[in-house]
Amino acid sequence: MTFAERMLKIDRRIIFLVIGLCTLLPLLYPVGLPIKISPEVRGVYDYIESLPEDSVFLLSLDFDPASKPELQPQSIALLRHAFRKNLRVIGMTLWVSGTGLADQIITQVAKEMGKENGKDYVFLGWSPGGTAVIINMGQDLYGAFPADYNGRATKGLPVLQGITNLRDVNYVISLGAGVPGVEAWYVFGKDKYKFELGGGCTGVMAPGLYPLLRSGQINGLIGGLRGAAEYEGLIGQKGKAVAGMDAQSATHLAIIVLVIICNVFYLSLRKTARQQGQSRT
Amino acid sequence: MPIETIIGAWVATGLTLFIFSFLYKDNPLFKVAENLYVGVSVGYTIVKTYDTVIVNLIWKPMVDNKEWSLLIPVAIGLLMLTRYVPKAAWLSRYAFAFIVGVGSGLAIPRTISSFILKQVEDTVRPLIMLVPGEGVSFTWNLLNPASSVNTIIILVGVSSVLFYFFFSVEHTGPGKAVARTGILFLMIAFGAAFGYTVMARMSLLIGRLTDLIEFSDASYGRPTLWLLILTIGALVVMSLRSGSNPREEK
Amino acid sequence: MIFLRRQMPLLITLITGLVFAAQYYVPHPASEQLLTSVTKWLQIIGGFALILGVSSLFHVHAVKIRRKEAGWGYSFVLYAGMLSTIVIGLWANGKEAVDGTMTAFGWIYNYMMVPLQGTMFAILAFFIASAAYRSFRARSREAAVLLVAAIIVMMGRVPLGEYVLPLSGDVSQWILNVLNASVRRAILIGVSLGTVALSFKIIFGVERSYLGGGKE
Amino acid sequence: MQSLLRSILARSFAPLFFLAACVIGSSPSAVLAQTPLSPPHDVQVVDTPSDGGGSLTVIWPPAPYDSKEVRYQVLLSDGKDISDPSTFTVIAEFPANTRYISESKWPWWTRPAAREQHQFTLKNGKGVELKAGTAYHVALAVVSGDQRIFTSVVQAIPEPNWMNWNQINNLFLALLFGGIVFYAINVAKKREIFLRRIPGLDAVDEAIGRSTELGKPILYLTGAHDMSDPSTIAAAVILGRVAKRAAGYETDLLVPHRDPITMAVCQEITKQAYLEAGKPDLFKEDSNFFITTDQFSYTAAVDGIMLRKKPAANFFMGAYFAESLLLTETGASTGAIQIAGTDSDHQLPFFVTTCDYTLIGEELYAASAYLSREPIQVGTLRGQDIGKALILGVLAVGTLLATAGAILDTQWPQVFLDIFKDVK
Repeated sequence: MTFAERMLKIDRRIIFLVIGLCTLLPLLYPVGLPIKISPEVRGVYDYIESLPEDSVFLLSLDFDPASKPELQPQSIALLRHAFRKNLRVIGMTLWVSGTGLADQIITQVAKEMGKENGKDYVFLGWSPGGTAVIINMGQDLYGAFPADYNGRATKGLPVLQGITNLRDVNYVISLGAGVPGVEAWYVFGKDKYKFELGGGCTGVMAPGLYPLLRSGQINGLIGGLRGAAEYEGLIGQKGKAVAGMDAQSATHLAIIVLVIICNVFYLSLRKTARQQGQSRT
Repeated sequence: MPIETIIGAWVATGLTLFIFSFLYKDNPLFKVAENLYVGVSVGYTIVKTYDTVIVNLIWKPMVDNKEWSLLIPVAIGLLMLTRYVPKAAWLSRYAFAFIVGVGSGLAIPRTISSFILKQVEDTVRPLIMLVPGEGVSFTWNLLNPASSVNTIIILVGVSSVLFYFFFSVEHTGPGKAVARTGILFLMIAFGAAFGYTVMARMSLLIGRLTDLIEFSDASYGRPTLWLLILTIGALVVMSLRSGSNPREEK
Repeated sequence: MIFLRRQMPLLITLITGLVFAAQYYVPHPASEQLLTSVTKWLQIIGGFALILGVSSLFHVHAVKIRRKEAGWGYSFVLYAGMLSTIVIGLWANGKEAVDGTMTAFGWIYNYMMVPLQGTMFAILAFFIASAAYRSFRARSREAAVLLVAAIIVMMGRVPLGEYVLPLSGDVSQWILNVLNASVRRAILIGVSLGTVALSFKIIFGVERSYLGGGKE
Repeated sequence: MQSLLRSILARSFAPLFFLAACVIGSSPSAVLAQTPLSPPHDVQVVDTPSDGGGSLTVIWPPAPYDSKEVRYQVLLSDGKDISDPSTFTVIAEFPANTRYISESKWPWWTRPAAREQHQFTLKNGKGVELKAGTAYHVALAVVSGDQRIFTSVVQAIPEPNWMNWNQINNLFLALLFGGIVFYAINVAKKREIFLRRIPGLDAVDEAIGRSTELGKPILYLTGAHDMSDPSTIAAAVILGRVAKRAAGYETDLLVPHRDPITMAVCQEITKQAYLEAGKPDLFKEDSNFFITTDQFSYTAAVDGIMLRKKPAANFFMGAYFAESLLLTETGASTGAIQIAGTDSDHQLPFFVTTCDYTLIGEELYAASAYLSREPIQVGTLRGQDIGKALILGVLAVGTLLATAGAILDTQWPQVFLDIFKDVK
């Protein structure tokens, strides 16, 4: 077996080790490279920036703990921005296993910004049915969520004053890790109830949402940890996402180098194979 | 620091390391953690469903607002559960028929308007722009997705990929060229998705490692360190044992 | 009897399907009221469907334990995890936190469910790297195209990549915004046609596999 | 008829107004400060068509003074004094050169007046509450500097409607496409329909052949979903083909399942395949087996099978999620030939990179229809093809017309383009 062959069949656990180290070292010794802002993320930021005080902002945290590292920083940055702009914030989730996480995120940011539950914001919790929940909220918000996460009746809450359904909501952002997520909020929500919609999602989902972004069905897209880092940069409050970007840089470069090495070996092998083939005939 | 936080840190660290041990190979530690995961998440779903559906959506509206019509969905839901009674299992079909019927009905017009009309509408654009006062012009700016050159590229991409998934004609002659263009576009999109996904997966790892770093702190009693040693020790012992086991398959 | 078992469900699908497809085009308050009620029902039925989904798991593992099949001990772990979560959860009224203080249910969620689920998916980070190393080879023209697109997007998405190769940011933006968007759009249109076709087939009883078991 | 006449009149007079404005001076507002304004004389207030009631639409002709310095106000009576517009509440105020019908989304078939006319829709919310069946009084005011003049008061009643005519194109396309699909299924029942051969199927045969040469088993997965998902059905159909070949070559087949019902169905299919291959004695009941419904337990178990039994060919058909890479990466490490087929587009990149051949998206259905020749499957595929052909046609014709419209600066191409727009 030649050196190239041996390198191509390397035990994958060695690669696992390289990746582990490339993630760990920058986390322990951060560098802090600058991050450029993309127009997709700016779309969301600018729209929230343009909303007048007391506008209604609905954030649907449609993810579970598996996507926490990507979508928690996004939700924190968005909530900080919305609270800073004194918007009325409605939080909810369509993913049952994300309920506890969503509650934690909202409570934590609200506390940090000195906001009061019921007056400045409300967390509606989770309800089953996925897309049916969106339609029902579009028809009658109080039918879909008769009580909030804490069991208080939603009717009569000061933060929900003047809101009967999704038509009265100014801006909805769905932070989606899969189905139901951003697409469902368009098809079963915005299509009929005509609120403005923005999207945030994991890196896996992001490429699939570009057609909706192009056609204006969503007015901005925050994609993965990079998107979260950009948003943290925009609101000038750096958090977990910016901190993680160095590790991202290291692992990405490591993978790129691995791919290039692999191809060099592969092409050199193919070349020798071809030469041998020629000499034999 | 409260005692439950410290215990929590130890439990979380232990479970995290057990699952990571799968990277070495499938082993009992991983299996315990994994089955616990399934059990806990199923339990969590059941509790949340009870709290939301039975308490908030059924009981309270019926008792407080006398919404007796809610008994209809309850009946449909119960019909669904007849699946477990072999003799009455056919009754569950009524429930599925209802859900699937409503779901299909809701889907047809919404899919057409959101994903067919909207997408076609945005693809059909004039290839040249009419700038007021300057007349028609062809814009070359690649970075502006709405520029003329990008409009053409999008049109070519959409058409060729649609054609690639066309099964009624053989891909020969000019069709072959179009289908090949389609496959090249597809490969670029897959490559881009792969590249983007790398970041998604790495983020997950970063998230877990951040927790492990936090839990290596002395205030928690350094669970990361001790449990790491323990996990590796257990793996070594287990591999030694199975190594001496003659029944091991080749 | 056969009518009740076979035709009746198909009739229900036909009627509900047609009514709710038509509802979209009818703005009258009566039709809106119908939609409001039925979506509320669907939420409740969705809860029962969840129970149905998890209970099959319940059953499978119960059988494993009873028959003492290989690895039944793990099923036991699963059961213990599930039952204790349910008991503690009901005791805490299904709340992870009350006024910002964590309940026992919240503890299980934060220190067991979150790390377990998070780590399960974090394993993928290692696998994607090894897949990139071992499978990303320029075997053909198509594979080469895929490889180059992936590398550019990887470069363009991280700050270090943009620092080393400043053009990569803009190029990856263009790939995502134009090339990727056009492909995804075509796929979306194709999939939507498929969805509409399937919905029509379901409504008119041509496709009935959802009723469970093709045979009676 | 009347509205048609009015629209023709408005269309022919609009340029005149424009000319007049130009003649008066380059900056109309400078002149307007001195000349008294005349209010729009032909204000119409109608029930907004195609809605659920609770909305009125105000339409009025453009005026020569339309510019951003002059403003229109929409006034609604609170019911006390319906004759004096100055007591009415101001609902909206906007520059006089905005709110033209041409800016609104109405398609040509529901447009209430000519494109040059102004329009404003009074809706519920923000201090307005319109009830269906009640009469309301609406007026307009023109404001320029400190001048404020009123139009006459118009009465209108909002009514709920039974049809949203703006969406009639959606209904038309739904019926058209539904009709095409059923027509194609009917044709397929009567005669053979041509389907092109999917190249991936050759790869399937090749992989089975190689397994036989090496004397190793074949591993076949049917995906994460149950039998109600089209991708699982397709996976089961292709399993029939693979099982038949495997029976012919007397190669072992392993089919681990995630869904008990799918397992039962696949067992039948496998049995049938062995029967057709003339080797019913070789069929093993336990070649199809159930593991667990959980994503990662299943994945870990299948990975274990791959590492222990080292199958020479792995097939991944059906729907997959994050587990795809864990499966194919392990499969690749054992050196198996891997063939995938899935419609889960988010996982396709991983299958494409790690497998030797991948049936992409609808190719999976096509492969299954090609193999089964079942009229419903073949007909649906043909129906979808016709749908795609129609869309390709619309893209081509639409782009040509839109470009022509841009070059000639005309509106008539909209007659076609509006049909393929989502206008609500």
